[in-house]
Amino acid sequence: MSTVAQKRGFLAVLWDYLTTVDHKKIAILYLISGGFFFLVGGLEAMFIRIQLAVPDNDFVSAGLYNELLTMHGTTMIFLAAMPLLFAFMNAVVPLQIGARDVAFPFLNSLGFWLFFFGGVFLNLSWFMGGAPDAGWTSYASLSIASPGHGIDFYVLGLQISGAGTLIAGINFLVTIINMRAPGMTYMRMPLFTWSTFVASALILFAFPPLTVGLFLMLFDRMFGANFFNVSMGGNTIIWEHLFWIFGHPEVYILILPAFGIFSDIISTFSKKRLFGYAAMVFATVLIGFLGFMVWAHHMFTTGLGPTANAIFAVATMAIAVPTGVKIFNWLLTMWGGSIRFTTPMLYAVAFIPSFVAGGVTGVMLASAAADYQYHDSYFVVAHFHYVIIGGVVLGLLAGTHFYWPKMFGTMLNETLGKVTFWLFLIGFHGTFFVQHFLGLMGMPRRIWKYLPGQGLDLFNMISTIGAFFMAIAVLVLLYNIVITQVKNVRVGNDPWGDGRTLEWAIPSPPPYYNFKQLPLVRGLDPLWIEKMEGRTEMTPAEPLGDIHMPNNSFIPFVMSLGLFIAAFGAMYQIDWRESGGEEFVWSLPVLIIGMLITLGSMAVRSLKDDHGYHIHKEELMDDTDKGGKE
Amino acid sequence: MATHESTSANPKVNYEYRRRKARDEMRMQVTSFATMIFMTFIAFIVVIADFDKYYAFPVLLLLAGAQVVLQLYYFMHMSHKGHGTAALFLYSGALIAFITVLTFLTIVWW
Amino acid sequence: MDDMNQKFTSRTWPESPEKTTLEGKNKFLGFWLFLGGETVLFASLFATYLALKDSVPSSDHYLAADMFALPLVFIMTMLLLTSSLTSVYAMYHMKNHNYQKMQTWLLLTVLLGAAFLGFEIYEFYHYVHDYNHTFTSSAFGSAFYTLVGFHGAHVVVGLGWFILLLVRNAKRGLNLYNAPKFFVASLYWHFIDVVWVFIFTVVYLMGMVG
Amino acid sequence: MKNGLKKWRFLPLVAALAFILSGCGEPFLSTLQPAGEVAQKQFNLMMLSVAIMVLVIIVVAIVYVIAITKFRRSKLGEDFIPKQVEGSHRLEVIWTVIPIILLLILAVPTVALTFELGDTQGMEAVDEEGNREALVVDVRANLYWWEFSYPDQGIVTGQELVVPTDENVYFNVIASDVKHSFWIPAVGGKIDTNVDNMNTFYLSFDGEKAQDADNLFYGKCAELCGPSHALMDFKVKTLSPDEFDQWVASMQEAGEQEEPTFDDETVARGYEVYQEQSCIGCHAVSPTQQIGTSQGPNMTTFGERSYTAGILDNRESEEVMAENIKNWIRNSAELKPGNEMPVYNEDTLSDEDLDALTEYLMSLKVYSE
Ligand code: HEA
Ligand code: HEA
Ligand code: HEC
Ligand code: CUA
Ligand SMILES: [Cu+2]
Repeated sequence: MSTVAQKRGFLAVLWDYLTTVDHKKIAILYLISGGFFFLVGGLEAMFIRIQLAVPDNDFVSAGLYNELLTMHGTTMIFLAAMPLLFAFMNAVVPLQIGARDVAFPFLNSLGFWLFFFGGVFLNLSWFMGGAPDAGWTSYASLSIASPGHGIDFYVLGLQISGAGTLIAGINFLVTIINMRAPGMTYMRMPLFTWSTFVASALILFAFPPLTVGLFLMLFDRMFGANFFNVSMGGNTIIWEHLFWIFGHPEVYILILPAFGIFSDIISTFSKKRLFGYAAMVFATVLIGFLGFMVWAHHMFTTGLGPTANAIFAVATMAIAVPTGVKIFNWLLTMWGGSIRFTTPMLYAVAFIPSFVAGGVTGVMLASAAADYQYHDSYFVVAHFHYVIIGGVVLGLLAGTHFYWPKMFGTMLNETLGKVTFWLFLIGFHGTFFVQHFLGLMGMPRRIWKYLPGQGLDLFNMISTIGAFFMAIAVLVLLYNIVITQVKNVRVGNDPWGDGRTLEWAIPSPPPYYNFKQLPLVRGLDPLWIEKMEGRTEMTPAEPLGDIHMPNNSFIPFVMSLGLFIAAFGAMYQIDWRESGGEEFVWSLPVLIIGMLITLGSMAVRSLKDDHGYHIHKEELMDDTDKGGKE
Repeated sequence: MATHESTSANPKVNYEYRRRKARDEMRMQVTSFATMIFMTFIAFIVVIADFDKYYAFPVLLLLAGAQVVLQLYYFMHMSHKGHGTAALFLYSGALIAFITVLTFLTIVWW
Repeated sequence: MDDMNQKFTSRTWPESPEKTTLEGKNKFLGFWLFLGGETVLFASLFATYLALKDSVPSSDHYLAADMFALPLVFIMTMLLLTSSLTSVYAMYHMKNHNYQKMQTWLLLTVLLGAAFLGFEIYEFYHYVHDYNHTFTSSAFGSAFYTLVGFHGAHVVVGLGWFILLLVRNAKRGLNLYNAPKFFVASLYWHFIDVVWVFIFTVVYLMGMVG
Repeated sequence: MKNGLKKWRFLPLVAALAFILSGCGEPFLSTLQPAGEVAQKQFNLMMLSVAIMVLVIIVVAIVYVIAITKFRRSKLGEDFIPKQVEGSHRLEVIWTVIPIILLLILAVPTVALTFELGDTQGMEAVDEEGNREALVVDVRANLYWWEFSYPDQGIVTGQELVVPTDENVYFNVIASDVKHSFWIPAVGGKIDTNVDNMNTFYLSFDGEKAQDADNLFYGKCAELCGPSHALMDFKVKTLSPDEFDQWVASMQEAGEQEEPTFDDETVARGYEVYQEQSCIGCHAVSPTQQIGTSQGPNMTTFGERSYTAGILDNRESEEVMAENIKNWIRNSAELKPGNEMPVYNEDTLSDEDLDALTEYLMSLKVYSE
């Protein structure tokens, strides 16, 4: 790894990215692949909306529709929203706490490649005999009955990418606990770091139940187990519980980091310290905690009985309180501030009412007896798109514009940014507001078509038109990205001028070692403190010294590739056994080879010492502000 | 970044003390091992003696809980300082574990 | 880098070698967090087992109380508990910078673990052959073998881990690079024991009671 | 919702909302036009919650609008440095306590109604002779069709549920293959039909409101169950209690009939085809068949069906109905992808036979003439 920036060939760059362990490059990998999957999921959503634009439509077939809807949900949640959040966590959190890297750079890379190969595997189902079609929740009776390999793709793909997510979660936790710069106490951490911390803790505890659930389904479908086979004593409700014990915390895994992004943006562009910082932190932790106590609100109609329903209903409602605390603290942060409506701030400002609308419908859903009506209707679809798009996606779009300069050293065009914003906002409300009414008017969700004469036609049409607005908005954003990178106008440390936290104290993008000298943190919003005292940079906490850096490694890629290969073997050994050993004879060898690749690369990793390398003091002294051009 | 967190300015003075402390601790470990074996015996005896399940279940669970505490605090050194975060996360996990098991015993039926 | 391979004597050896370097500290904490996650993983398996215990398609299937072999389980428990103690001894010697003794105790741990595994395999064989209780014969069977088997797989991983560490470091002696690795592996081993405590209590003992 | 004391403040708002929303949707389908006690109570709860939510939104909106209009940098100037306030204890308390109160106002009726709707004790009540007092219907969901059985009456119907108005009807629901969910939006919330076990709940059908819906409510499957989940509709026919008793009587009578006799030749031929093509193997024409033993909907009352296969509207005229039946028999695979009935094309079933079969099916009536 050279410290001198130079023009490198495409292959060299590619190799660099395939082997990188630098959190800033991994962030870019997450951003690109998450963004790609967002487009794929969005395209699937467009097919859904086109099919539902008019009654009795035959744009797609029934089976294809179910595949689209399943893949839309699964892709958006696991392969788009979460990785995009990871992109910003990777890009920003180490900088915000004044760290040179994450705790486990190697595992960071492994986490990414596992996610990536899991996602590719899942999406290959489209070309290999059909995608999963039992909904993103994949309820056991239907998913066990589903023919073909669709569900197998779901199970194996999520298993692989889920492992990556778990690794990423642990990595962030340790990073935040152990790698903070001198003076960066817990109660001085920016809210995005805090929410990353809590979301990572949720990942740590929520993904194991999903792993177990997926294993049970894998064993049932691939190895003849009977967990969900009622005639053999199985029980399908187990899947529902395991899925939702994971599934509910999952939605907070999505929303908390978005809350964090908004907290930082709102305080930045209001030129004001976050109102009620301590309460915000406490609320974040409390939401995380309560998130584990409420999962059965997705199962009110399963027949758990009134006692369970009542308990879970009340527990669910409780989450409105800490969330409300956050909403009001944001409002009060703006109150008395000096608000500048940059594109990120526009998203933040639009987020507040949009999310409140989605949140309050959540509380309505929590009212168990009334949920008997809402459940599995478009009311629920409206609720969760309001919180997910009004919260998470607006957060991601805000983050994209806000952190773009820090990640790439260029500034997205503000005018185009605002065009994207308005188109998207209008489209979003247009699409999903009417869906509340569709649900109440008796339209179940996950329906391939509806017949005319049920009073559902008009609102569905409106909804589809709204979706097109969103699609155009996304295209404008893509255009914006392209022209920005082509023009390539470089920016300095603090391009927004209002930066308050550590990431804005170093070049954009930061040099690969981040901080030449670890900064001394003297309070919340450390850069702001320095600015108020007339400085533009942080005071260092240590003398200039050697910096220890990890080596790049290709092993994470190979390790994940091995699992990817093995997954094919695991899947086709079903056919091999069904054909009595006649066909698919390659399946078992492929399974074994894949596992050997993975285990082999693990062995290489543990047998070969990797102590990293040092950047010497002298080099650093020469390297004054060259980092920006890496 | 392999910075040393030197435990003492003068390792030689410290050395004897540390050795002794480690030995004492090892003795504790053996004691807790003996306790664990003893508790395992009781647990098996409770079952062989065929006690009523309303009596046996709480006793068995209590014994298991006690064993786990010994494992965690002595064998896994959770009693040492610097384990606060570890303990926090382990107990959070245990809480979620408890709720999971509880629900599966109550609202997964038939 | 140089720190990493620095030679120590038992006198210069730090008190908590597993947490002396930042790498070690990270590894140590990361691993504890991982164990927090594992707790939930096993809880999900236990919960599933409890929900499906004795859930069989017809009355000609054996139930838990009909077949569990307590003497076997007792021996297995003793083996695993003892292996926990031997690994504590190993860590005791690790902290005293006595590499040879550490190796010996770890080897003992591996042997005890392997013996445990042997008995477990025999036990499964016994249930399959004498009671027709298989992975696919009923939901009860699936849940039983999955829970106990997951634990067994952890034992296998633990053994492989110890062996790999022992082989790799056979001639190197202790340093700050490998000390955390040994320490973390032994934490893992204790955790396996913790899980087993619940397995013998909840699955076998409570299963026999009814 | 018996919390009159707490409710009164919201009453005007609730009433206004209810008025606006009840304009939405069709009376036979919409939850916003409740046609039964259960749906009505749920509707009231919904309106209470909407009122609370609107209140919350209004409060947020007021603070929000003031904040983003008053504190713009373009108004305050670039150099203005806002006071870096840390927070306010009093405000924190206010916005913690008020939401808690609002949630309690919602939680209490929620819990009460959850228990009320979960109470199916009424199912067990018996009169002096040990006969059950309430009507119980066993519902069995099958891939894309519904079977309804009246265990105490000993009769079965397919696709169309017939119920008396203005009394509680208790349901035992279960699924044969994969999980479905039983939902009659205008009459009350849904309950899942699990494969593992029986779920129970009750509904009641309001006689007056039913008239607005032509005495025919739409029922839906509300759980993804495969390609034709969207089309797994059923219909609910409401009768007054007296009519219902007559209906039961005629069904029971129909069950006692031996070999049918036919005046019409075509119908007689249709009957033969029905046997030859072994339609009878999947579709019984006796109403006393046991639930869960048949592979297709029971046909005893087919001539009275308002819809064919739950999706093709027969109500316009006899001709339309005949068309629907033929369409179904020829194209069932396209009409409901993935459904279990074989397709009968010209090779397996001639046009004449199809005509006869249709005549026969349309003649299957027990209650109306
Ligand atoms: C980012 C994702 C996200 C978020 C943040 C939420 C947040 C919430 N959700 Fe949502 N939810 C989903 C994603 C999300 N949800 C998804 C994807 C599904 C469907 C899954 C599927 O079936 O496919 C779902 C489904 C779902 C259901 C099941 C519905 C059903 O299937 O029948 C329920 C039921 O209780 C529910 C409730 C809630 C509640 C109470 C909140 C709360 O956290 C909201 C709290 C916020 C507020 C309340 C607003 C701000 C508060 C104030 C201004 C204070 C004052 C407010 C009051 C006094 C009310 N959600
Ligand atoms: C992060 C989560 C997320 C996001 C962002 C979205 C975004 C969108 N969703 Fe989402 N949706 C879910 C999560 C999400 N959804 C989930 C979990 C379900 C439940 C699934 C289930 O029931 O199992 C669901 C279900 C669901 C349904 C219900 C389907 C049904 O029940 O039958 C509908 C219907 O309108 C819908 C619509 C949309 C639309 C229009 C968008 C839009 O916002 C999308 C906007 C984006 C674009 C429009 C991209 C545009 C880009 C291009 C056009 C360029 C393409 C170019 C290339 C590929 C090169 N979604
Ligand atoms: C293998 C079993 C099978 C056979 C044989 C079969 N059907 Fe069906 N039939 C079904 C099933 C299952 C349905 C329900 C389809 C659905 O709605 O998903 C059905 C539905 C119908 C319906 C609509 C029912 C309603 O209640 O609205 C008609 C009419 C019908 N079948 C007629 C026939 C005729 C006529 C024949 C013989 C020529 C026949 N079926 C043979 C299984 C069968
Ligand atoms: Cu049956 Cu959906
Ligand atoms: Cu939820």
